[in-house]
Formats: sequence, structure tokens, C-alpha cells
Amino acid sequence: MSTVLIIFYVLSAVTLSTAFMTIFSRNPIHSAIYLVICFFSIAGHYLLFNAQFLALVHIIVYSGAIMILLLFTLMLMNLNKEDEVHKPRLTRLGAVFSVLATCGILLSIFLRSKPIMGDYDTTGEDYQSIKVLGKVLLDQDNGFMIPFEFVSVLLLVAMIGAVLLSKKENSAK
Amino acid sequence: MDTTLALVLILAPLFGFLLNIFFGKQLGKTLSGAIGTFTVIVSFAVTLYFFLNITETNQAIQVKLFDWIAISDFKVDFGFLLDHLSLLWLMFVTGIGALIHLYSISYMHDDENMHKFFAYLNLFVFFMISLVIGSNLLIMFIGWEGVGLCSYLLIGFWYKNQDFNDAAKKAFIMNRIGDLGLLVGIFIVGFVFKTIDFAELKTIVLAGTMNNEMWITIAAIALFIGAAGKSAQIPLYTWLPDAMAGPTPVSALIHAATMVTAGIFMITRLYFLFDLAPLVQDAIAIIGAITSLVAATIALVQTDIKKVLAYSTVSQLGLMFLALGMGAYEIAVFHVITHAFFKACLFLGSGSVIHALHNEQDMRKMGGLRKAMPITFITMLLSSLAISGIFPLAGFWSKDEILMTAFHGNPVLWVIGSLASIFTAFYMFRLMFLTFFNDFRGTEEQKKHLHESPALITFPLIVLAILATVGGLISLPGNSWLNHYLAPFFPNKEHIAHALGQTEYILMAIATVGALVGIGVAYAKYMKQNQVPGADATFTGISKVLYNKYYVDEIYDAIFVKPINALSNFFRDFVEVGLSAFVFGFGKVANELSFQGKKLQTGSIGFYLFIFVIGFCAIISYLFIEL
Amino acid sequence: MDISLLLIILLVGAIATFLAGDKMASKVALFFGLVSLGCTLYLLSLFNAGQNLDLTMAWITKPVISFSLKADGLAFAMLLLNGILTPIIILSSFGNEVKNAKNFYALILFMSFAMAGTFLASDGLLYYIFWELALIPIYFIALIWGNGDAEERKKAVVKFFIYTLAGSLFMLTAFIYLYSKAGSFQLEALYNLDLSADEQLWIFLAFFFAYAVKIPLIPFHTWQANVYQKAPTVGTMLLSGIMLKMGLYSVIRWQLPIAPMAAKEYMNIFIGLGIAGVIYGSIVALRQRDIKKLLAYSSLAHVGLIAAGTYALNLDGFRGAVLQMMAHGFVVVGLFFAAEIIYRRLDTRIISEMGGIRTQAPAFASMFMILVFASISLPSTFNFIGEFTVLYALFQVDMWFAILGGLTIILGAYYMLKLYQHSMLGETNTKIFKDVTFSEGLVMVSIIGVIMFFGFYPKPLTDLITPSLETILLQINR
Amino acid sequence: MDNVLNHIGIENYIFLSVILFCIGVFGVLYRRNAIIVFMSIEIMLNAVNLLFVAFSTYHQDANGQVFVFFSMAVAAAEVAVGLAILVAVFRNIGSIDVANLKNLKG
Repeated sequence: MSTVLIIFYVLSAVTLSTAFMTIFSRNPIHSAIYLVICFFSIAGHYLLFNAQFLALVHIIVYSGAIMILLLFTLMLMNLNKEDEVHKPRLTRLGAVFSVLATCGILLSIFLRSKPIMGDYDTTGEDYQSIKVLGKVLLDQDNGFMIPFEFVSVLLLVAMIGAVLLSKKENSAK
Repeated sequence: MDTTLALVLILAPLFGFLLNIFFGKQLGKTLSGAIGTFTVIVSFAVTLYFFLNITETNQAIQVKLFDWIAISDFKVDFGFLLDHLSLLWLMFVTGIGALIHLYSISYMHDDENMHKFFAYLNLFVFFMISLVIGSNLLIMFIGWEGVGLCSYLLIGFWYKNQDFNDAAKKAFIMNRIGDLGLLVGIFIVGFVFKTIDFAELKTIVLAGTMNNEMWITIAAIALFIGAAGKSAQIPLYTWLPDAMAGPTPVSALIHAATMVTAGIFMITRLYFLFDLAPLVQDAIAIIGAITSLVAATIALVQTDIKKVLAYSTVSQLGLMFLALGMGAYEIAVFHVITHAFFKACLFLGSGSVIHALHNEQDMRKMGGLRKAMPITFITMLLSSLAISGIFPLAGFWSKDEILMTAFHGNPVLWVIGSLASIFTAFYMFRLMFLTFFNDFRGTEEQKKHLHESPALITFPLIVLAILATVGGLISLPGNSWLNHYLAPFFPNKEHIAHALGQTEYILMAIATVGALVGIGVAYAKYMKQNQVPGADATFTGISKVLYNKYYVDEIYDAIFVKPINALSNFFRDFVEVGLSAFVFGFGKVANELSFQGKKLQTGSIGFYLFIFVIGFCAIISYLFIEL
Repeated sequence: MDISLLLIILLVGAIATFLAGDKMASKVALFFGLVSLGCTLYLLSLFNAGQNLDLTMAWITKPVISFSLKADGLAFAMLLLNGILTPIIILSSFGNEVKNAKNFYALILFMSFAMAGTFLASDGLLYYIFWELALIPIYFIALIWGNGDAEERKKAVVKFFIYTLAGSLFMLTAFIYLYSKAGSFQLEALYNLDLSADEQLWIFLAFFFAYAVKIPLIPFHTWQANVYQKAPTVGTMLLSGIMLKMGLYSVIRWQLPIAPMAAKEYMNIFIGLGIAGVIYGSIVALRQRDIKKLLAYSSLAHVGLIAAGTYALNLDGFRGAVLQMMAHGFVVVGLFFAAEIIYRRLDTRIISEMGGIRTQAPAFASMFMILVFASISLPSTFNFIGEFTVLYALFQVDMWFAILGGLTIILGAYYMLKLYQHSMLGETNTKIFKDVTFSEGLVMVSIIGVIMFFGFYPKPLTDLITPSLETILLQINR
Repeated sequence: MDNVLNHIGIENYIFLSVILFCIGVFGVLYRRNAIIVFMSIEIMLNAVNLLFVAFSTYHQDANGQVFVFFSMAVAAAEVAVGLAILVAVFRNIGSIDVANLKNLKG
């Protein structure tokens, strides 16, 4: 059992358990905290893959931006209480059932597809350094230049939308 | 010239109709009556001209006006055919028509709608003329249905009484059953012979090239159904007695003398077809004989004076059909003519009586009118003798010819016909005795007003009585003017002249004795014993059945009218509703689906998500899992 | 000069009426109705002089749809019906107070326009557009100006609308299929298609659904009585007088020549269906309480006979059917108008509440009677010519068809005379009943005049329609 | 260079991603608090991202990672707008319990 595998197991355990706790903790603030840990562990997975840039971006975006947003919202609404009522039993059963179904189906799909075992060959070529990613992203000819620009537009629109939506309406009430 | 005159002949009554219907009210009663009468007299005069002409030249006149209906197989002209038969028919149609118009001037004088009455009468004459002189079956059909229409209008002339309207409706519908038969007959004739023109048909058939026996038989059956409808034969006779709801002149003109003989006219017109269908001829003879007997038995017990005459008419028409079935067409024609004379006279006479008694038609409330109404009495007596077949009045000759022919053809039919004749003599004199002899049985009020009718009424009576007396002269056995006259019309027929042998004299004697017996029984019963039929409820046994006309109306009601109405109700209340519900069912299903679908939209996001996940699972398992 | 002039006049008339305002609308509409009649007659005279009035204009390039109108004798006969009835129908509403008159009369003219277009179009899709276009005005006329409870009315009218639309959907499918085969919607191109027996059967059935609902044939008739009852009389007249004939006309023009093999193969079934309609309609009519419903069922019986005539597939059948279409159009409009006159005075349509009108209104009673007798096709009326020819055509197919179809003579007499007896005869009615007014009389007299004239002299019409019917028959027997 | 997958095996990542994803699904279905639902969605997104990266390494191809960038950008935008909506909903209704949002009921 190599070190890498051990790290993987530890990280996976952390990821799954914190994700689980996120769902199950009664207090939303706790959920948020667990989620942050979960995100960090996923960043750890990225690092394991040697995708440093992605890991950094992930921490900045998720643990930084998104989590802060979530926390702010939680605080804005003053929701750090454990007052959530459980859903009816039938709904919960349904949820369990459908989750199991999804899980089973997904797993069976992946396992039944082409054999995924094999040699993990390494060409030695650099494919995930910042330099290469930058080229792939911004190359005009066979890269993702236009989608990239669109993403920026999307973010802009989302920003405007968020501002508009959360602005208090003057006319009403 | 001939065309113009023919147009005058047919259009004069139409002109009278138009004048009376549009301006009748302004013209006043007398003038509108005069116009009505005059137009018919004009027609009569023109007919007389043509008639005298044809007796000299022996040439039928054909008038073609224009193409009427386009059919792929044959063409239908709008044209007239004035030949021996149609002119003979026209003579008594317009002649008697004119007399009855004259009679109506006085008879209808008290009615506020007198101008309409004359308008309808004129319209009737117009249609009757076109029936008679139509050059092909369809023109005849115009007249055929047209007289039915006028009959409807005139039976229901007093339209405020719904019973009368029912009678009118019944007459029209029963006629229409026959008309459908006639129409099918026309189809077959057109289909088989590629023409429906009388003259062409006659040429084709007499040439003998067409020998399509089956179709001709079917055609003959269909045509006979038409004739049975119009001429009130079994099973379509029940409308005629009901038709007596109309004013009496109408009964005389339409339901005794002219319209009801249209069936006989049509069969005579197409005799060449019927000659080719001996089976149908036999059927006609049998049906005619039975009709004559059945109607005569019903007439035995009727108490309404017009009903007696109506059944008598049906009975006489049956005799005519008997003659037709024997192939003795000219004898049938002869009887039609004599019958027109004496039956018109009888109806008009009964009208005179009814008029005098202020619309009383029940013979139980008459009696002893002989002294008050001598002219009416004498003319009716003569006509009754004529219809009973007493030598030497008109009815004797014509009826005897029929019975003789029947005897030679089939003695059973002769027996039936003779029985009917004996009954005829009985019920006619029952009518005479009940009406004119013994004491008056009506109210005092009526008694005071008893009077002879005015001259306008008695004049036609006298003329008709004279004709009923001497009318037989036109066809005396052995030397028949009528047969001679009609010979060009029956080019292929041997003269049926009964040589006056021993058998014939015996038959005549039997017939006369039979008639005398009938009269004698009536005399004994109603004169000697002074019997009067009791109220309706007192009839028992056979006479009850007879009085209720063998319950034929009730049977028809139960077999046809009620089921059709029940079916109609069923269709209206169930089938229509069901069909409608079925169509609405589609809408209902869609509605129901959407209603149920609406419930799916619970608004609960959790539920949506649940469904979403399930759907996601389903889709990916469908896409990726190969089972 | 071509036939589109007529369409333009009607369309312009509709717009002008709409712009004329409520007060003038009826008169403007009448004027344009008369102008269109005059135009029809003028064009007819040109046509009789041998002039070709057809029009073909490119319209849409992909798919290939052209604006093509074809004016042959058959189309002219139908245009004549449309042209004569439109002003009569407009005139018939003069006695009523109409709300929003400008919309009402504009819709009438617009409907007339659409129906004329249907009779003229010789491009499948153009025809389909006109066919559906005619539905829109009658929908509004029946819905807005109808009578009775608004909910009930809406139900009946919407049912009618959806029913006919559903029927025409099949027709549209058929047209699209034909287009995929022929590459054009042109009538000639469709005629010349060489379809297999199976294809023909499906095309035939698809057309049949559209027409069976419109005509209507049993058992597709359930919309009819209700709509007739609920629609204003003008709408009923438009529907029964002209619009039903669109279906019958289309059978002759489109259905039979395009799918002749199927028509021949299943002829007996469709004739049987028509005759079943005759008998069923007549029997149901016997016991109706509402005068408009009775007339609706009588109409069902008559169009059943006409449809049977068209499916008889012989010249007499076609000719008789066209003549009877026209005759029935006139008579049924007259009869519905009579019902309307009674309703104006007695405020009822229930037959048992009428009666005894004849004493008070003899002129009206006489005119009504003539119409009644025309509708039971008494000889010397136009209807007789049509009915006789149709029955003879049926006879050529089978004697029993003629006999069963001929039952209409008896049953028709039964229910119509019953109607007449209970509505007009009997003891004088206690309610006051004014005799016909001038405009009412004019409507009645013109209808009666047309019926009587063609009853005695149908030759001009027969000469007009026969050549085109022979062409179609040739097409069927190709 | 040594491939990390030689030690771990791609199937382990698949298991991990699937389980993580299912936990996210479960959270969406199970919880009523809209913010927790949001968090669950983020978990699901991350599960997918993780798989993307794993396969990117498996194929030695940068496109997978690029896709993760886009996915992150979309997630960020979604969270921004979604939370704004939540705030608006909270302002109007006073709760962010998804069970209360029933205006879509037909």
C-alpha cells in the first residue's frame, strides 16, 4: 500500500464524511463549515493529481467566494437555528430510495462500460501546467477562447442579476 | 294553334288560381266564384274542341314546350299528349269540374275563405289536367303529386279543426307511399326502356323487341302501388273515408269523380306494360275484388252519410281495378265515367242535404226529407238506382260489363264482385230510406229551416242525374261507342265485345235480381220496420267490427305510426344523446387527463426534484444500460 | 378580367362594412352583397360566352403554393348559390336589432368571401386555407350573436369548431402527403397522381373525415342540431344554406377524382351511410320540439341523400347532387327564415307553443306552406328536380338504394306536414301575429321565386354544370 | 513522471465521485432548507468536477481541466443568482423552506 493510496483514502474519508455532515447537521452554519472542509479535501484530491492551478482556483472560488456568499446569506437571514422541520416520512423514504437507485444505476453504468483497468501510461508531456492550460484556454484556433469570453459575460450577467434581485424595491411597500 | 289552345286549356285554371289567391278577397265572393267557374268552363270548351276534332281526325296531338329535366339515360320534355284517352278523361274532369264549381258558388257562400276555396279548386283542376295530358310519366307525376297537394289543402280547408288537418295529413302521406312506388316505377321504366315518354314507350313495347320480363314485372308492381295509393285500394285505402273531412264539393270532385280515378288512368295509359306482366294483373284483379267487398261491408253499417258514400267509392274503385286486372281497360274506363256521374251526383246531393240541415252528417238525425227537398231526392234516387245497377241506368251497363268479364275470367272474382254489388244496393237504399223517408229525426230548429237548395245547387244535380241515367248509352253491349272511340288507343287489342248470348242474359238477370234483393232487404229493414241505427255504443258483434272499419286504422297505427314515433323518441332521447356523449367523450378524456395532470403539479419543489431524479435515472438507464 | 374580381368585391365589401359604422353597416353590406351577385352574373355571362376566367399566380415558392382559382360550371353553380343567398341572408336580418352591427355584417360578407374562395380554389393549400377561413366568421357569429344561455351556446359552438377542425386536420395531412408525392398542390397535378389502392383508401378516408363532419353525415352530425339551435338565424342560414355545401362540393371536386379507386371500391358503404342519414334524420326529426332542431334534422336527411348521390359516381348522381345542393340551400334558408319570423313575433321556437297563425297571417302561412312543400320536393319545385335525379342515380346503382332513399318522400312529408300543422293551423292563436313586413316578404318571395323558376326550367343550370361534371367523371373513370 | 492513477486506480475515483454525487442528491431531496439544498448542489458539482479531473489525468488531456474551469464559473454564477433569489424569496415570504414555495401548484 503506497503512500499515495493512503493519502487518497484519508482524503476520501474526509470528503465523504464532511459532505455527509453537511447534509445532516441541523445547524446551517455547521453545514457551511463542513462544506468548507469538504471543499478543501477535494482541493487535496486535485493536488494529488498534480493539478495545482485547478486546486488553487478551486479554493479561491469555492472556499473563498462561494462559501463566503453562503455564510453571508445565512447570517443575513439569521438562520443559525436548528428549527428545520423534518420532511414527512414518505418523502424521506422516497429520497432514500431514489438516492440508492441513482447510486446503483450510476455505479452499474460505470462498471459495465468498457474495462477501465489498464496501463496508465505516461507520455511525460506537460498537459496541466498553468502555461499549457492558458494556451488551451486562450488559443484562438483550437482552444476555448470564445467559450472563455462567454463565461466572463455569464459572470457579468450573473453579477448584474444578483444585484438587481437583491436590491430592495422602492416602489413596493 | 294546337299548342296555344293546349296552353289555354291547362293555364286557364292556373290563371283562375292566381287571380283568386292574390285578389280573391278584393274581388268579392260572387266574382271569385264566377272566375273560378269560368276558367274551368274555358278548359271544358277547349277540351270539347279537341274532342270533336279527334273523333274526326283520329290523330293524337303532341305538344312539346321545352326540355325539362336532364337525365343521362333519357330526356324529359315538358310536353303534352292529347290523345283519345286523355281527351276522354278531360271531358268528364273539366265537365264535372265545371258543374261542381258552379255548385260550390252557392254551397260555400257562407265561408269567409271562399276565394281560397275556389283558388284551390282551380289549382286542382290545373294539376288534374296536367296529370291527364302529360306527355310523359314525369309530367304526369307533377299532376299526380299536385292533385295530392290540392287534396291536402282542401281536406284541411277548415284548418282550425286539427282533426281535419290530421285527415289531410294522413291523405297526403298515404298518397306519398303510393307516389314512392310510382317513382320507382318511373325509374325502372326509364332504366329499361330509355324513355318515359308515353308515345315512345308504347311504340317500343308494342314492337315487342324489349323482353325484360323481370324488370317489367317489378315496374308493374311499383306502378300499381302508386295507383293503389291514389285510387284508395287495399292496403292504402284508409285515407279516403277520412278525406270526407273536406267540404262536400271537394269530396264530390276530388274524392269521387276525378282524382281517385288517376290510378285507373295511369294503368290504362300504361296498359301495354301491364299486359306483359300477367302475374301483376292477377294481383290487381284480386286486390280490386277484395277491396270492393271489404269497403262495401264497411259501408253497410256507417251512419255518417258521407262515410257511406266514401266507402262506396272505395268499393266501386275496387270494381274498376277488378276490370283492369282482367285486362278489360275500356270497361274500367266506362265504369270510371258512369261512376263519376252518379257518385258526383250522390255527393252533391248529400251536400245539399247537409247544407239544408246545417252541417249535420249523421243519418240517424235525418229522415223524411223527401217532401222538403224533392229535387235532391229525385236526383239522388236516380243515382242510387244507377249505382245499384238497375236497368237501364248507367251503372247497370258498366257494372254488368265488369261482372261479365270477371265471370269469364274467374268465377270466384265474379262471386265477390256480385256480393259487393248486392251490398251496394243495400247500403245505398239504406242511405236513401234513412235520409228521405219516414219522419224527421233532427231538432225542431232544423226542421223549421228545412228547404230545397237554391238553383245553383240543384242545377248540377239535375244535369248529373240525367247523365247518370243515360250515361250507359255510350257503351251498350254489342254496339259500344266507347270501345270504338278508344280503339286507336288500344291498337293491339281485340275488341272485347261480349256477344249477347244466353250466359250474358243470365248474368244480367242475376245481377238485377241481386240488386233488387239488396234494395228489398233495405226496404224491409228501414222502411217497413222503420229501424234506425242506434248510438255508437250499441253496435255489437260483426256490425261493431264493421262499424269500426275492421280496426284497420288502429292496426296501422299500431304497426307503423306508433313504432316510428317510438323509434323517433328512442333516437332523440338515447341515440342522439349517446352519440353526442361519445363525441363529448373525447373532450372529456382530454379534460380528465389534464385535470389529473394538474394534480401532478403539486407546487412542491421536493416532489419535482424527486420526479426529476427518477426521470434522470430512467433516462440514463435507458441510454446506457443494455439489458 | 378574371374570377378574382368577385373575391375582391366581397373582401372589400367586408372591410367597407366594418368601416361604415353600426348605423350604415346593414345597408352597405346589402349593397355589396348585391354587387357581388351582379358580379357573379356578369362573370357567368362572360363564362358562357366562352371566356376563360381562371387565374394562376405564383404565391409561395417553397413549398410550391400558387394562388390559383378555377371557375368552371360547377364552381359557378356554387357561386350562384352563394351570390343569391348572401344578399338574401343579409336582408333577412333587417328586422332584427343587431348589436355591433358593423362587426356582424362584416363577418357575414367575410364568410361569403371565404366560401366563394373555397368554391374557386384549385390549389390544395389555398383551398384548405379558404376552407378553414370560412369557419372563423361563423364561430364568432354563433358565439356572440347567438341565442339561449351563453354557457350552453359556448359549449355547442366550441364543439362545432373543434369537431370541424379535427376533421380538416385529416384533410391537411392528406394534402401534405399528396404534396410529397406530386410536388405541387395544383388540382391537375393531384388529379394526375398515380396512387396505389392503399394510398387512395387512406387519402379517401382522410378527406372523408373532413367532409363527413362538415356535410354532416351520420354519425358525425352531433354538432349540427345544437349549433343550428343556438346560432342566430343568420348564422344558421349561412351554415345550412351554403357552408354545408362546401363539404358536398368538395367531395365532387377533390375527394372522388383524387381517390377514384377507393371511391369505387367502397361506394356501397358510403351510399349506405348517406341513406342511413336520410332515414335517421327523418325519424329523429319526427319528434323534435324545437322548430330549428327539426329543420336541422331535416337538413341532415336531405344532405344525406345528396351525399349518397355524389357517391353514386355517375353523371346523374353528380348533377342531381349539385342541383339538390342549390335547391336545398334556398329552401332551408327560407324555412329558417320562417322560423325566425315566428320567433320575432311569438318569442318561442317550441312548436307546441305555436299554432293558429294562419288566420292572422295568411300571406306568411302561404309562403311557409310553399317552402314546406318545396322541402318535401313536390314536383314543379326545384327540389323535385334534384331529388328525382339523385334518386334515379341511386337507382342505377341499386334499386334498393332508390327505395330506401325514397323513404324521404314519405317521412319528409310526415314531419314537415306535422310541423306545418302544429305551427300554423288550428284554432286562432291568442297572441297577436302580424303578417310579414315588406323586407320579410321580399326575402320569402325571392326565395320562392328562385325555387319555382328552376323547378320549371332548370335547363340553364343543367347546361352550366354538366360539362364540368363530365370532366370530373372522366377523371374518376380514367 | 509517475502517474498517480497507477497507485490509486480510476475506479476508486469513480466510486468516490458517485458516492459524493449521491450524497448531494440525497441532500437535495432530503432537506427543506433552501441553503442546504444549495450546498448539496455544490457537492454534486464538485463530484462531477472531481471525476473530470480524474479522467483528464487518465487521458493525459487538458480539456477535462478546462471544462472544470467552466463548470466552476457556472457554479459561481449560479450561486450568485440563486442566493440573490433566495434573499428575495426570504424577504417576501419570511422563510426559505422549500416546502413553502408552492406557487407553482397547478
